[in-house]
Amino acid sequence: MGVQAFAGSWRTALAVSAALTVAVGTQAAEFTPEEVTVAPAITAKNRVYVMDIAINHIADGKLHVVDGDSLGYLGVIGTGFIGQVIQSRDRKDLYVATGYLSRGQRGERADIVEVWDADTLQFKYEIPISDKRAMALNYEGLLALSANGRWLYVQNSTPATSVTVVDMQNRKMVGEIAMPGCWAIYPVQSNPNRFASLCGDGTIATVTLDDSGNLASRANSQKMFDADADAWFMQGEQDGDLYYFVSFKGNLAAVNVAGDTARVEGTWPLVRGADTKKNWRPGGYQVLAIANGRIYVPMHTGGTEGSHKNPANEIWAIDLASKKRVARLPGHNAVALEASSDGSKLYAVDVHKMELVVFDRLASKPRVRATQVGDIALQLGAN
Amino acid sequence: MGVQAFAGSWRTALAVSAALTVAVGTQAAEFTPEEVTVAPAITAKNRVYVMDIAINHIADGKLHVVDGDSLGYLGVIGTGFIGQVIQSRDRKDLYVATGYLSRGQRGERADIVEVWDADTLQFKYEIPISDKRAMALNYEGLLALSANGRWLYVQNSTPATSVTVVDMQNRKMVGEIAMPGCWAIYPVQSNPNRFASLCGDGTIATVTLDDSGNLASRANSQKMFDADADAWFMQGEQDGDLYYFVSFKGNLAAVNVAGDTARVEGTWPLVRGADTKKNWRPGGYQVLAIANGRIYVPMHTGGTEGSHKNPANEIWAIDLASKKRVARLPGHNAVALEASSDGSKLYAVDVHKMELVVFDRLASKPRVRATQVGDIALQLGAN
Amino acid sequence: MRIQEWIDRFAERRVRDAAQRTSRRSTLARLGTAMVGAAALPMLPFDRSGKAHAAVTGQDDTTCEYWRNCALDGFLCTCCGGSVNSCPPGTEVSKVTWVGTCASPKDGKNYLVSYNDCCGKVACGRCLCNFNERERPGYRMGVHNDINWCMANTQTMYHCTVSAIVGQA
Amino acid sequence: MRIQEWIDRFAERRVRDAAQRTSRRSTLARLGTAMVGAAALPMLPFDRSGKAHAAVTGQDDTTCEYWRNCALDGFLCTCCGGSVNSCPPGTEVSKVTWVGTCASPKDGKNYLVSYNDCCGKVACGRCLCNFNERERPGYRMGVHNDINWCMANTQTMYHCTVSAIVGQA
Repeated sequence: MGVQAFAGSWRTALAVSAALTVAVGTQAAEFTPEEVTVAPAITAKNRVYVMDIAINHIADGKLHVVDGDSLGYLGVIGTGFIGQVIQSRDRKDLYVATGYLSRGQRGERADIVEVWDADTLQFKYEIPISDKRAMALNYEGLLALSANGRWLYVQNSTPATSVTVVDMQNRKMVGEIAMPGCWAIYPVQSNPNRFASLCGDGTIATVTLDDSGNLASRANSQKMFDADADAWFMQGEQDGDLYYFVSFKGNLAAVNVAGDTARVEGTWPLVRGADTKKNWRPGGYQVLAIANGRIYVPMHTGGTEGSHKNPANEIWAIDLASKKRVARLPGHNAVALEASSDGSKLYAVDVHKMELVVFDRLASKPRVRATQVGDIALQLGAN
Repeated sequence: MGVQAFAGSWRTALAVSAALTVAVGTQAAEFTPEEVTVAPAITAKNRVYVMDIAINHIADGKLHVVDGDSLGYLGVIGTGFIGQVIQSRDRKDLYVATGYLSRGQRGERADIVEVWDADTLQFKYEIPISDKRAMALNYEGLLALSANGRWLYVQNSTPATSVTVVDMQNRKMVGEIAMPGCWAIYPVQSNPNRFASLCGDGTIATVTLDDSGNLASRANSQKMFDADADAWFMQGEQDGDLYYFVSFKGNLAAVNVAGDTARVEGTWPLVRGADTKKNWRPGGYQVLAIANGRIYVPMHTGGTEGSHKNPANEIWAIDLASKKRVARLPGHNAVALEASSDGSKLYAVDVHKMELVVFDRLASKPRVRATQVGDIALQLGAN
Repeated sequence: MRIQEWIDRFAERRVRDAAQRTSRRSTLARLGTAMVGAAALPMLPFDRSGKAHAAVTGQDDTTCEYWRNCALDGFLCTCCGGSVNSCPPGTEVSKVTWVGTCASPKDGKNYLVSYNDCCGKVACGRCLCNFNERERPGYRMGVHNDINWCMANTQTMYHCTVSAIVGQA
Repeated sequence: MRIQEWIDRFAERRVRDAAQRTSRRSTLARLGTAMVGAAALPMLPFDRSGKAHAAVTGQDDTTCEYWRNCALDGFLCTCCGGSVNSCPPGTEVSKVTWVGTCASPKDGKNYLVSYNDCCGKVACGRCLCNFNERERPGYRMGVHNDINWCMANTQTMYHCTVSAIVGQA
């Protein structure tokens, strides 16, 4: 090619910078120029991870990191084309399962798991995975980690459903488990090689891997719910080997997933007595959060078929021991709830204002603060 | 890898679709299902191309295509990471000069010229170009085409400035022309191997290529403007071998670029008499549009150093023959102006409402209509 | 055979379920509103003005309340250069779809609606709608709308969604 | 030699020009306002409420009116996890910059401000500002702000902009 340019490279540019500095130094010798640096690693104790699908620019999603105490914005990680995020077990890394097209809207698709440092927000490395990865809105159950942190499970859909197993110790994808008719991944706390999944026939599948990450066994529970009459939300809120699920009509279930097949340990309705008249129902995307023995649920009135993604008119707190409602918080149009790891705060997404809402001092009358963040956030995480 | 999935591929999915169609057909034999197709090629006579930098998702810019008559939305082309767009000379293709990073926010950079069909909005092919491509806001002069449609000129900045020459006949980049201190490309109508460029010392560079697209000669004009005292906006509005430029303080210049060196054919102030008291000045990004012998300029009051990107309080129409102002249109917060190719309409971007504003029937009292489009549009084109 | 098993579960159920539920349909209230424009807006069945509980019985196919949109989650192709059953220029039709069952305001009958995504172009960003009648989580994939249905195409980028009538329910 | 010629044009001029113009500076009105938030907002020196002509004399570095921002076009890093002279975590500092000359409200003196872009992360999308004092088109590249100054970095994605004091003018 007949390139006739002079060498306009970054070296030239650096030389320019140097020239500028010299000139400035000569002009004002008494002055000490500021240096431009990169901010140090994040040390905030309570961090909120706000997953932003950014649907108007769906190839360019973001994970916003916000200080749960000061509500200050701490940083961001781009999460690509409908990515999902989960923390490593030691909370030092963030795993992003996502994909990129070579030409933005077109071209070759590359699906990967990215590993980012949770404190410096620096990229560390990536692991190629199957491009069957489900490109779905942000839900916790679509990217899950075994209790020992070794197996990263990625939900697939082609639309046939399966789960990709990634070995995070050896940094490679090791297998794919067919999960016909089932969706989402619920790792078992007491067995790092086992996870559960909700199936459309109302059963729960329990899958056990061998130590290579391949399928060892699989069994389905008895029917637990009716996806037609009263479907379960797919969010399962974990408490050891228990997962709590809530149905569209507001029935809560505690499911033990430790054994070869899952079994229900108890169910009870959220809505009782006079409340039934106003048709209170749960609604949203991340509809359960446990803190200090209480489970929080975003509830709306006028519930009906199709209202299951409606934002909250109130957030209800249910005591898990007594199974009684113990608090009604203002709804703040919540569609996603998460508790801080120390249990002192409840985080919510106000989907009308697109604000992160923080409820402090949960026990007494809560102090509520909010900060605007992101385009469309439907999932929260807490460090 | 221990893949144990059944074959969940798109073939399966197609089979599902087939099964669904059969089932439906059996259920209701009298019913004819609708077929889902792709809309036919665009036939709208007057099309507006709205360049959207989408700065909050700057890797995901868009070219919106809007019907200038009905104001209906016709379609979109994604323009990647700070892309620039120009029409082919026959207006059948759209050339997009842009870049993509392999991992959205990081990874390998690939700069290309994409060719899209202007009627079907389908991608046709791409041509690799130098990654020195300037990643700048949308300005006409950053991507230009020779009068015969053969040479596509791409403005570079590293920040050293140069121009990449792409041979659109042979679909390859052929060279790079160093343009130190100069910016933007103004092709010469009467000489397809020649273009001009504005230089920071107030001169205009004239570059002539040989038939291979390499530099044949280069010459700079006498000083035409003072970039300190009264800089020229970089938009040059073309009228044959003439380009009109306007200065920050509102002085219009007609420059003939046909010869070995450019020469000014005339200058005159836009603001005269009583108007000078209110400090009317031009402002915006695409600040000149010619239609029916008139040149339109977005003007704001209270002009001062630094106000040169302010939106319009009024749009002034200047008769190019008499050099007199012949109309004052409402400003609509315009920062970009373009005329329809038939001269019957003036298009503007209202940057406060982010609307495309259409002024119909320019001669008499204009009918004004508007439609919301895009995130941040700073440049308009017309087919 | 596993593939056949899956087709059975998936395809037959979605038609059967849709048909079974239509009797309950007419008494249900419906939620949603149009969210036209380029600003980033939530993918939810309400606008920011507090308006809610609009019925999905409209006849203007460029609004969220258009009757066919009763289980549509996404950008309306009618606002993006397409039509109610055609994808905008330069995009391609998704090979797989989810389905809804919506009542026509004209004849009061229920129709099966196939929601095809249009694929291969940047997100349209206009007329974002979200209705969820009989929508279910991904364990009922055929009626799930929180996923990109361009997933089975070679070009997987999501652009907008059409709502074609494919049967009577 | 051409490289040297260009360095001369570019580097020396930007310092010289900036210094020459400071005497005119203090009498100039300044425009702009903070546009914080995630919604897509225009990169222009005014908000949508009609407010304009705010002076760039503020002392809150998380607002557009902060005095150092007199020629800044972009997202403030102070809103993105960084500070007035540090890039947010995980980004890198641009190797090249444009410059402004802004008057400090504290001592009334003029300072040369280096506007470094922070690079390698998605656009921050918060605190979009645009002031253009002594800004010029790309033929005066050293004072041009309509371009991505991550251009000379290996990682070219634009994230936000800092405003560091690098000299007295």
